[in-house]
Amino acid sequence: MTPVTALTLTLLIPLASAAGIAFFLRRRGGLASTLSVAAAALLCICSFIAINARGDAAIVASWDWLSFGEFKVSMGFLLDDVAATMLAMVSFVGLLIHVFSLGYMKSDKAQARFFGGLSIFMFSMIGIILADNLIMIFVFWELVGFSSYMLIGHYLETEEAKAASKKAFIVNRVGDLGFLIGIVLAYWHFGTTDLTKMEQLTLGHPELVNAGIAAFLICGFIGKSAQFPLHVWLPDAMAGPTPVSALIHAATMVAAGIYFLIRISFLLPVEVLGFVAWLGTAVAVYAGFCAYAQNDIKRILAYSTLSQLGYMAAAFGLGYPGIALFHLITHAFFKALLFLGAGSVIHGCHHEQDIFKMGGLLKRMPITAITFAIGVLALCGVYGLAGFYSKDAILIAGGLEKTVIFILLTLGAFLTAGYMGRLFWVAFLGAPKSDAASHAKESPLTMVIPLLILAGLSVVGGMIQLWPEGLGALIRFDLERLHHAEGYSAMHHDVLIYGSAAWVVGLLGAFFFYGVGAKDDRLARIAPSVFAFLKARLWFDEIYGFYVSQVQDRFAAILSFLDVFLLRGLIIRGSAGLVGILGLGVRTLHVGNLHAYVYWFLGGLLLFWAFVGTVL
Amino acid sequence: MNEGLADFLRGIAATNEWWYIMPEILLAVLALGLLVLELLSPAIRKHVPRVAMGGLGLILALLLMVDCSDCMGANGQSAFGGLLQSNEWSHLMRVFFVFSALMVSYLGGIFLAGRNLAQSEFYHLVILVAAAMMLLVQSNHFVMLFVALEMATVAFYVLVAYRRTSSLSLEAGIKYLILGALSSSILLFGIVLLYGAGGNPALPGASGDSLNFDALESFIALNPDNPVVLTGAMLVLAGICFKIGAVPFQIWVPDVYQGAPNPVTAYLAIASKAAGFMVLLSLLHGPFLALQDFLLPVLVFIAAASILFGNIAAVMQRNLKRLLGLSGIAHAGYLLIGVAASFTIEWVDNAVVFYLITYLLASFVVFLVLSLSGEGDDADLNIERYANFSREQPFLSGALTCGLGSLAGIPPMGGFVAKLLLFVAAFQAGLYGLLGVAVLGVVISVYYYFGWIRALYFNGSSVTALGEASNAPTLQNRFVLCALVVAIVVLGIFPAVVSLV
Amino acid sequence: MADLLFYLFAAITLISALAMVLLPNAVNGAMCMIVSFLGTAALFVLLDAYFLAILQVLVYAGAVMVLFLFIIMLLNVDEEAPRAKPAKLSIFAALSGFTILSVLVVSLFNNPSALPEPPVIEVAENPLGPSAANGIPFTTSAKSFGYSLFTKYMLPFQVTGFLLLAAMVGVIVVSKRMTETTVKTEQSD
Amino acid sequence: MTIGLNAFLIVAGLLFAIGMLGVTLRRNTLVIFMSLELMLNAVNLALVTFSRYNGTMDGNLFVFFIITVAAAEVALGLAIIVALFKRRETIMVEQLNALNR
Amino acid sequence: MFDPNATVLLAAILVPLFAGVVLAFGSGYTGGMRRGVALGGFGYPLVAAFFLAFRFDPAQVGAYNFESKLATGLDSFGIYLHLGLNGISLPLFLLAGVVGFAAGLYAMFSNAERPHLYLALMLFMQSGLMGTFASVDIFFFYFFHEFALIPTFIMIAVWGGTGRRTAAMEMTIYLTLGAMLSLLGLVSLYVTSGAESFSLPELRDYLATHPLSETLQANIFGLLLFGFGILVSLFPFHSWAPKGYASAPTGTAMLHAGVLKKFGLYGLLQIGVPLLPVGMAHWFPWLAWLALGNIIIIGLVTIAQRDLKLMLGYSSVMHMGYAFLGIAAFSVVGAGGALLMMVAHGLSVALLFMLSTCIYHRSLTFDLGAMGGLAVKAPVLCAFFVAASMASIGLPGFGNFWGEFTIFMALAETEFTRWLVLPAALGIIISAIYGLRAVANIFFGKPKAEFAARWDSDEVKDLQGFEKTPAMILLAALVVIGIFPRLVSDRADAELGGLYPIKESLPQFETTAGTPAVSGKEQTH
Repeated sequence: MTPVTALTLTLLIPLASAAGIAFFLRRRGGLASTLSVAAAALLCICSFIAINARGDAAIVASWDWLSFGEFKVSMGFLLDDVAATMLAMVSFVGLLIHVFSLGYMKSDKAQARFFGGLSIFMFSMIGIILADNLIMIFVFWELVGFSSYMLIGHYLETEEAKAASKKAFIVNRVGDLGFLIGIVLAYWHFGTTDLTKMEQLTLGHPELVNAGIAAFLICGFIGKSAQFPLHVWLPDAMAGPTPVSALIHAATMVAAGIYFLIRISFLLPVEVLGFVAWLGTAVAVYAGFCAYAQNDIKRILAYSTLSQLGYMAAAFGLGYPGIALFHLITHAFFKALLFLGAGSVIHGCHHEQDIFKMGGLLKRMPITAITFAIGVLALCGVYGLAGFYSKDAILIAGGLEKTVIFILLTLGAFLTAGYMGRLFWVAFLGAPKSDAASHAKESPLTMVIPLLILAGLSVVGGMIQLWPEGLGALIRFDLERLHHAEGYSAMHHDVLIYGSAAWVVGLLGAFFFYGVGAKDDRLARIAPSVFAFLKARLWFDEIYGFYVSQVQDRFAAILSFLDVFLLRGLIIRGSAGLVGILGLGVRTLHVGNLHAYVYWFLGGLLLFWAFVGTVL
Repeated sequence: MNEGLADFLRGIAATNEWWYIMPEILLAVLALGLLVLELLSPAIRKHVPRVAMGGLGLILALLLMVDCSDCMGANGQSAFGGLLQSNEWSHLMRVFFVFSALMVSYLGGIFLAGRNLAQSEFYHLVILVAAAMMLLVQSNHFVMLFVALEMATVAFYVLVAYRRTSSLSLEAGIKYLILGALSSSILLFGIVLLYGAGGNPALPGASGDSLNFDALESFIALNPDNPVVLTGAMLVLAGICFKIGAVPFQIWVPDVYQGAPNPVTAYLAIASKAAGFMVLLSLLHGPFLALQDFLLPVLVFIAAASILFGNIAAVMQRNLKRLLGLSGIAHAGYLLIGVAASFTIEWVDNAVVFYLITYLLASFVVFLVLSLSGEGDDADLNIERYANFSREQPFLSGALTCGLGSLAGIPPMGGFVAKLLLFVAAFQAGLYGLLGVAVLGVVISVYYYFGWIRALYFNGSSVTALGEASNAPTLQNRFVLCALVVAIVVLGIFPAVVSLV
Repeated sequence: MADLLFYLFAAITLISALAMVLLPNAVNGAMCMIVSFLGTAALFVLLDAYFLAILQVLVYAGAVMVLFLFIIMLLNVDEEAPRAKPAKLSIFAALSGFTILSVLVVSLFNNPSALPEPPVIEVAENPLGPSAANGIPFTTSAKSFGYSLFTKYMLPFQVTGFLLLAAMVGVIVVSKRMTETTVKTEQSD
Repeated sequence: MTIGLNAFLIVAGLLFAIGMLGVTLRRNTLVIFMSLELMLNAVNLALVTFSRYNGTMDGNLFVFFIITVAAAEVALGLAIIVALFKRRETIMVEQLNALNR
Repeated sequence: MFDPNATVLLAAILVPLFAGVVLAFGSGYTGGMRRGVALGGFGYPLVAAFFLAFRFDPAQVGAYNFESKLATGLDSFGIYLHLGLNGISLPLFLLAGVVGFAAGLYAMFSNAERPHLYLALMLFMQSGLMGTFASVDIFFFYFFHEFALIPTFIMIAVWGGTGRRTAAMEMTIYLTLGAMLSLLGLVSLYVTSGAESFSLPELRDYLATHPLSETLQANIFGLLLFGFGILVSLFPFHSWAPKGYASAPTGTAMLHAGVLKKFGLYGLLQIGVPLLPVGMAHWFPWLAWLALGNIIIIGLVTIAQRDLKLMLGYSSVMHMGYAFLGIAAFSVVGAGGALLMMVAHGLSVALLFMLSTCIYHRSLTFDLGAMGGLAVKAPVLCAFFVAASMASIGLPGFGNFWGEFTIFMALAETEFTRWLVLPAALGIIISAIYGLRAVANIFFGKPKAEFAARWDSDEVKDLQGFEKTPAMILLAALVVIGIFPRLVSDRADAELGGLYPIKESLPQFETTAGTPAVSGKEQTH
């Protein structure tokens, strides 16, 4: 099998699986799930074959897709180091989540649809990863959006899913608008959207890098990675089934934004990078605060995802794409773990999602609880766990480049530890606070095994030395770069202290503030105004809601009214009515009286005579 | 055989001019024969309609077999001391008029059946009108023109008032008579002025026979600015405008169309209008050729006004015969576009004739359906009475739809090609404003034509349907309708059949 | 002398015509009409058209107007009903139309450049003059009528015959007695 | 005779105008009909005038035809008027308006 | 001279016509006979279209494949029944075949009254559609369009839904106006060109050597633009479309919105712009602004619709804006994009109209506020509808995406049109908003009260076979174009390349892509 064939298979296997499910297995959920998981496994194998076969050189292959005059689109693969790293992560984590879903979705009536959606998603995601040009990225980018829409809306009879899926798609579209324009402009600017060619061009002509195009392009990233101000869809997307949240909204899809940034990093000028850094930092802190006002276990994790995406963006903006990628990978491991853990908890608690109604799960679901704890620690950046390595690197980079960013990111780390502590202490310790929680049972094996594997990865995933050869070259390169940066060792020292302090203080603070297995939120009790402020999340949703219902819909209604009333009513009907009135008027001329008719003759004669006069 | 017969006739024609108008004479003989038959026993009288139609059919067949326009020699040759002159359309128009007479007789058979009205006189008059119009379009002399015109008009007065038991018909008759006589006097005064000016020895180019078109043509070419000539031409034009129902002499049209018996309305709408247009064309190409500066704006004005008036008035009209009359005004307007363009565009005359032919076929379809649908007085046929007509009478509705489609100018009906040709001509002649008006008119006309079609098919009205009252058309009627519709479609798809375009 | 006669007959013709139009009583109007026709006939005579003058008197003043009088009296419609006087507006319109028309007519014919006064041509003696093929020279003889009608105007002459026939048929058709049943069913309108 | 062509024509034209006035003014159909005859008469006068001054006989012959036609028209018109009067009991134009709109 | 393929082409027009005539007199037929005849009438064009597409020789750039030229008697005007296909008309010919077949299939099993007449009229339309896109002669191009238009009016008036009376009338008058204007435009083109021919290639060749003056071009193009514009519902001449489609019977709406409406765009693409480049340049601002009106104003109006069919009608108006912009871009890329858009939109809008009727049969209402939750009962219907909505939104994988994307590309190609990209692209958000709202309201959430009351009735069931098959055909076509746009583009590209070289000659449209990039591009080659 040539590498290109392997890649093609990697891409097409999930599509085939989705098609098979859609056409033949709609009513056979069991078979569908098996097929989908098998496809995930197969594609995982294929992807590793391709990665192995890659060696050091990038795999490049391209086919013409469409051409009109000057405009040519090709579709092709570019499997370089970054793509390979990403591909390995996505296919592996994806497989785990597929397996987990087997258990989680077992009793779901629309199992087939769900697994079909997962397969479509894998197809689209792998498409993004492998794409060799911007247009192809955009194609799969949109498809990812669509599959996410489908999966968020899985529980389609609930109003929540209905609204959330719609919101996710539309908000993503807003970002894609900019992305699209960026691509279009880039095409005519560079004459191609091929990543390799563009990179060569910019290397040869650095002046070609254009801030405007870059600004448009990163709109796509903002939408997909849920950055300001398009972050609103991500927390709502938790309406989907939990494995979906894990797969899409933690490990892969949102990370696609970061991945995209890394892929086009050569197109971004310094100003844009700075903007991205600040944007990321802001989101990191903002999301940290927001998480404190959430009681839904998945929503807390969602805000934590937002916050971590902020870290990645900050790292990228600071000039270390490798470190961003590093954090992306480790984050994928532990966030998938956390979400799956949450899924396991929800599964165990019969779809109870409020952490203040759980409690005592450590005893009832020990494996879940322990793996969850590992995830929490990894997220907080506890020394030795996956999160530590990447987060530390980010903080160091921040410290080296911009002190304010460093301070804010450290604050973010502290907040992370705080809300994760809150989540863990309240949900897993103490006594059960609801029937559901008290009857919780450990999840079946299909769900537990992925948890264990991910927990393992969360522990060791950060040790880049253990990674297979051929993966993570960019990460190593950037880490090296960081290590050799000026003032690295001092900063490293500082970060160790501050970073550790952040998680220690955060976790302990939460422990003491909220207490073990608390029944309600202490913050809401003692400082309701602060809690309300946090819960309001800077009123983004309200502003958008206001815009939609008061501005956009009203404006649309006015236009619609004008269309019906003015255009159709007055102008069209009006002119028709005018003809009608004229017709009535003309009709009255036919009075039936001979005299009146003779006057016409007289008038006609005189009129004709007037024409004679004009000639003379 | 054809050539041989033609040669034979040509040989005779060289010695006797009456051969030139053999079809007209045959018609006259047929008309007289009908009166004679009327005198014979009632048993024979019953066959009068059949004899009339058979005779007309024979003459039509003869005309189709033998191209008599050739018998008079080459085109443009005159006969009877210049009273008649054949032109490229005279043969076609003969066929046209005989065919209309045939169709009107057919409609008349339906109309007269069951009515206590004189029978053979109807056919007699119809045939005489046809003969008179055939002479009219060939006339090359104002005396001939006047006499033929009056012949047709007088017969039309009778025909319009033919339903003497109905005061509506009589009222239409008196209106047509008075307005017709008025227009005749106007026309005559114009002729007189032309005659006087053309024969005035003190003017250049004066001729001894200034009633003759050719003489007038050469005279007017030398005196195009003479006010008497212009006034005369203006008055003649006014007289013809009455015949073709063009603004501002159109006002009689709806009343007379409504009151006249159905077949007569059809005859008026089709043959009378066609004759008027042919006369107008031969005048414009003959005597009035030099008056372009004066006539063009007048014609453009008349055309535009007719299109707008006819269409706008028809929009709110519910009575179908009035509606057809008003739409006929609009059709006159479209035809006048061609007439106005004929100053500069040579082939447009053919387009006008083609338009007349499609108009003939479509109108007969419509009138035949009108005649076949329902009982009682055809003067109060309203659109509302056609609600749901298609349920009971799908065949009639289908035919009517085709006919109306052709009148509206919609492919693949002949009416579309006809309008298209006129538009092309107008474009070539640079009559852009007129074109705009025409387009507007077509758009408005779609409203009422489709309003009617909609009424046929619309199923939600509680009005008692006319369809139930009508009997299913006989096989014969079906055949005639089918033939007409096929002819319309063929003209739309393959216009070459009439060898005009 | 001839001038005087012209003025006299022209005045008679016009005044009696105007009287015919304006007199409310139709019988009086018809009488005036006869006078007007006679005046026209006299003008014909002044124009050397003797045959036509006689024809005018015979056909118009004699036959046609008698027919009119007969019908007026038969229908007893000699008086226009006083209550239904024509509206002022229509009187105004008719009069102003008349005025404009008259002005136009006078101005048209008072324009010597339009129609130059030709010299009076001598009446030809022989209808078969040299220009017979083109126009028929003006003669006073009735023979000329006969000659022309049967040569140049043969066809219109025949057609006129048919026209009279058609008119006759028409009169018969319109005035034929109708049976009772038809009258009953169709009188409703 | 010093009276020229145009004098006769003015008479004819005025006669025509008077006829037109009658047609527009009078309500009695019979009188309207008479006015029409007047207009034809005006035409005849003009024709004869032209015929005389142009020196061609055609005008006179035309008058012959016009008189014939006018007579036929009168006969027909009167027949229709009589028939109409039988149905409507009136020959006033403003009452002969059953056909309208 | 005898080309069997040309006969196949001619038969594609005649067979449905003949089938229609047979059906028109078929009041006594049984359902099976009726369907058999209709199947033949709709099936043959489809088969012929595919057959010809496979036999198509793309090498004949600038010429027509399968040409046939029959005299009509209007020879002196240069009018012949001249049929043939080129790279531009072939995709639309195929579209007509596919959509016609799907619509016919659906109509065969619909429960229309007097089904034989219904099917007969649809077959007449089909015949006209095939003829429109197979005509090389612009007279017949127009002729067939009108021929297909008449059944549309009648069908709306007879079989239409609520408000059909006014809708049919308004549509009739409006479209007649458009047709008349475009006819005037075509006639004026014929007259003023002096080519003495209605044949498109002859006109083109003639005008290439004898270009018209600037004012003349501007005038004629104005006529064509507004004539065709009305037919394609160019803002603000769109009023007929939403209401007309809302009240049209399904088959008619599918055929008209899906195929017939593309006549105007095709006319501009193939006739208007290539023959009158200067006129096009003159009208460019109008076209651009009005097309933006289509996209943004009508887009917003669409958002405000609460009736499914009205919404679809407006959305179809909105998407026409893209196609207009593609034409306004005045380049091979833009024209190609417009072509792709036409084909894809035709398929997707036909599918949507069909599905909306399927939804109506289940919900008995078009009111978006009164449905909900249908996906539970009818998952397949939901899947099709979602797919169709996604296609019309422009999701990659469906043809529409390539259309829209190519059009954006075309707009950005020159400095002169680049500013249009942003406002035009706003449309992708707007369409997402209303598309997803519709999907959410119909299929997701809980059923509304009235609908819930009928929840368990037999009518609320999933898509039946006769509904599924046409939907499948249309969707499959959409996906095929979405995945292999080259099926359309390869043949059209060369053809368009021959038609649109004019661009550089016009000052406004000079290629002004970023100057450094030009040097950069050169280096890469």
